[in-house]
Amino acid sequence: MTDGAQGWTREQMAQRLAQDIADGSYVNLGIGIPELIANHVPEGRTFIYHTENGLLGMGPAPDEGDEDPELVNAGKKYVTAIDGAAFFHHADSFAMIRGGHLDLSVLGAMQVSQHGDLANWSTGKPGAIPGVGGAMDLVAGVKQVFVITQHCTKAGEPKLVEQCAYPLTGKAVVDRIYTNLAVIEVTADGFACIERAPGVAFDTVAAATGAPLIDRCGAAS
Amino acid sequence: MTDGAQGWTREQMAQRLAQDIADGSYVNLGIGIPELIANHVPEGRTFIYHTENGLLGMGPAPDEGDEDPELVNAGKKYVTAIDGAAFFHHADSFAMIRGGHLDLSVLGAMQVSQHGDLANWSTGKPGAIPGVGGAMDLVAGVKQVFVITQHCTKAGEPKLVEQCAYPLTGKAVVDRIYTNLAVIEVTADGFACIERAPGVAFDTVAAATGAPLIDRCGAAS
Amino acid sequence: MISKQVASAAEAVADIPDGASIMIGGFGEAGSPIELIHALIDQGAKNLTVISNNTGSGEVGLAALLQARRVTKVICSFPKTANSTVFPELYNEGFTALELVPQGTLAERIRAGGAGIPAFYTPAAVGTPLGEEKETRVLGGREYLLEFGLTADFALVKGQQADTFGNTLYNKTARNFGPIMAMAGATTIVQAANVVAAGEIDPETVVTPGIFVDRVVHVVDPLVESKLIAAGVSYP
Amino acid sequence: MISKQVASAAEAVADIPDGASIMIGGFGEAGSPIELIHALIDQGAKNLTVISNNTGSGEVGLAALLQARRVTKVICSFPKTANSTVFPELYNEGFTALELVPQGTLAERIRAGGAGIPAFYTPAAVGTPLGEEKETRVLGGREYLLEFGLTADFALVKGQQADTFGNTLYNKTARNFGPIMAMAGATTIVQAANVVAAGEIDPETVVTPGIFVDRVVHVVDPLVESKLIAAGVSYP
Repeated sequence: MTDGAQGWTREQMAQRLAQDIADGSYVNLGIGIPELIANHVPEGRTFIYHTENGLLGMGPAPDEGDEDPELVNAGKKYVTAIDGAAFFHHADSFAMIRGGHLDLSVLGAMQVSQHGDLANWSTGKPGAIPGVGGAMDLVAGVKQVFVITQHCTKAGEPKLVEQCAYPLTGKAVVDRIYTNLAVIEVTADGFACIERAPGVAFDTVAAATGAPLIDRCGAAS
Repeated sequence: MTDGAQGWTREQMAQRLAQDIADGSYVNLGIGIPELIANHVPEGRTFIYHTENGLLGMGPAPDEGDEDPELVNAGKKYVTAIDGAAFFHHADSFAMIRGGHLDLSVLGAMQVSQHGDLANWSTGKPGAIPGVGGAMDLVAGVKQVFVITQHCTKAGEPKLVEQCAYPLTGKAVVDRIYTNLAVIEVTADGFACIERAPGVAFDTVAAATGAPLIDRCGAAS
Repeated sequence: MISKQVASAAEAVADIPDGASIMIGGFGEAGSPIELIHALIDQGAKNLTVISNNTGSGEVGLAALLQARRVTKVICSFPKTANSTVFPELYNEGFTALELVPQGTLAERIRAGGAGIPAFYTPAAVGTPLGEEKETRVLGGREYLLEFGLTADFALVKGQQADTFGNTLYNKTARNFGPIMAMAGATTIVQAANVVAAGEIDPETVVTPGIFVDRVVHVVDPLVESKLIAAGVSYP
Repeated sequence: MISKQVASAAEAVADIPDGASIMIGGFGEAGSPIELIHALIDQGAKNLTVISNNTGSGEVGLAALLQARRVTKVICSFPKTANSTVFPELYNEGFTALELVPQGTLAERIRAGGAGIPAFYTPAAVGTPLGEEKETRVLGGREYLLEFGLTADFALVKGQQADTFGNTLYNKTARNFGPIMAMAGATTIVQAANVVAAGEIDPETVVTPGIFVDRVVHVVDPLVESKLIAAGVSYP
């Protein structure tokens, strides 16, 4: 079991993920750690951010006093619109998502299975109010789906598992996982570690992973 | 058999039909006689014309010299846009049609059956190039469908028939037929004549109709 | 002369009957037609089915309509907004039922309803609890769910500007569900901060063509939900 | 810095291969991207499937592409335009096949293709020859046809103004199929009379968001089909 302090920080995880996004990509960032990616766009690249509530070309948070309650992101936080932005309605927005026009969706996760199944919307506990938002549409429609998450829960349980125990967001939808410990690819053979955070041993990653882990760190470098 | 000169002229047919359109109606006018209706809007009423190639609020033909090849109607004729018009794309345009948002579609006909079946797009002759345009969508989607047509073909054959011989545009879609001889309603019992052109006897209309005709002219007046 | 303008929000919602289905625009507070919702609370219709992305915040607007016990069913994608305590209580009590729909499926169902498409296939929610008990079909080697078009008796929409024909413009991300709900409501009511004569809006820029709008209400200075909540307001 | 602008129509269409499916915007001459079509003729790709509402007029633009014997299949709603002699000959000869689709079904199939909807139900063409051999289903007591989403390898679209991100505006009824074909083309190429920097177009008025556009070509003074025909021009 690992503690949260080991390996990459949240900002470093976001920075690491951002390196794998091509220049000019259209990207939808989920709520939470995914939002940090906007702070780490590599030099010389431009990403265009889509927010499913009807804006392509989302910019950073506004200066204090410039907030517009009618200019928000999917998390209902105040945002801005960059030069070259466009507003559109919800059906058009999800046409972009479902139609495969977005290059990348970055989401948080409660669990990811070795087959790429994602659970990130419900604990399935009776009495809890479920809320799904646009996650099921994103994972079903966007060309690539990256997950960014702590490798383990606060209680130290692995989030990368053989089978998700929580209700699924989508089956076989995750392409890559960026954690505090490693970058892990979902392959036909299961989880493959393609890069480790500095000072983190493969065995540490494997021990924190609730499913078999293939070592491909050499191949990736 | 009747000749074309008997009963109402084309302009009078259009004028008669226009009386049955409520103020504020959204109307799609087909190519040919239907286009004449725009010249006969009753005093005090306003109709808003939809053309399926992406304009709501179609106005009359432009003055000579003001034609814009990018402002045309479904017949590809030059038109204008009235104050309060809107342009939109083809999927939105047919959302209006299919979604039942238009009040009335007025179409020409080759044949109409006593069940309200319409044939107006193809003679079904081998070798002829078929072209359907938006007619099938209009008859399937618009709240009311009126046909305006000569009662008989140039050869004197009835256009109102028991069963259409030509390929159908839609089944059981026509509500009323306005001809040079009469106004005819399609009822559950078949064709019912609800009004005759001045000087035209019921027997004349019945003789020119290729299916049983009920006389309801008294009831309508 | 066609004019769809009515004198007040109260007049606009006067004929909404008990048991009506109502689409209510907005994504959180952005685009929520608060004045129309408050008029509906005043009007008293109950046993309503509300189709809206969320369930409101605080005790104003949509949350206040729920709190007044007027809504027996909600169709939405995300009922768990911040400051949303009203819906969870009504849901756990069993007063208000929930049909949870993925956001893109909800949007497409509304658009389909407005466009006369009775049903369509979508990949979203396949293999998940929200896809259970739904008809599936494999097309081109991929599995899809059959989803049905959604219409409503009324749609309440917040625009920025509308003309007397009902042509409507929106403000930024307040556009969200407005244009498609306008299509899918049998009677669509738009509140707009600015109402102008037909001809004042460039026909190239119209977002919702007037054919989709039945009534326009001028609401000059619309309330801001988050400000009301910050001020501790509850409605009525 | 993102820029989708390419130097010429020739460059924009250079990689269209033999056998490609191509959506071509326009309703008659309104919105027909003549310069892109002429560049495609010059380029030489053959055995093409063209999805377009009509089949062109005279011997320029779309009709010229057909006349050059590059198109072996046309999917359209109305191949019988005035002055259209090219298609009938190729059709009767058996060189160019025709899939005739009702105009609203064509539009919806294209929009569905672009929106990731593999299939949907529509009432249009039920009980007609164009509905024969199609799967039907009764929903809510009414019969519908199952229709499939339509995509294409390329879409050629005529805009009025585009920015370097690909955001596009159209001119009047030249908009027609442009926005939905832009969605449904794997590679979408827009020719625009006016190309501006990102930020020059008001984000509220964008008709086609740039995400749907891959290449933008500046065609300053686009040809007018009817004028070419009146002048007796044939291309090349």
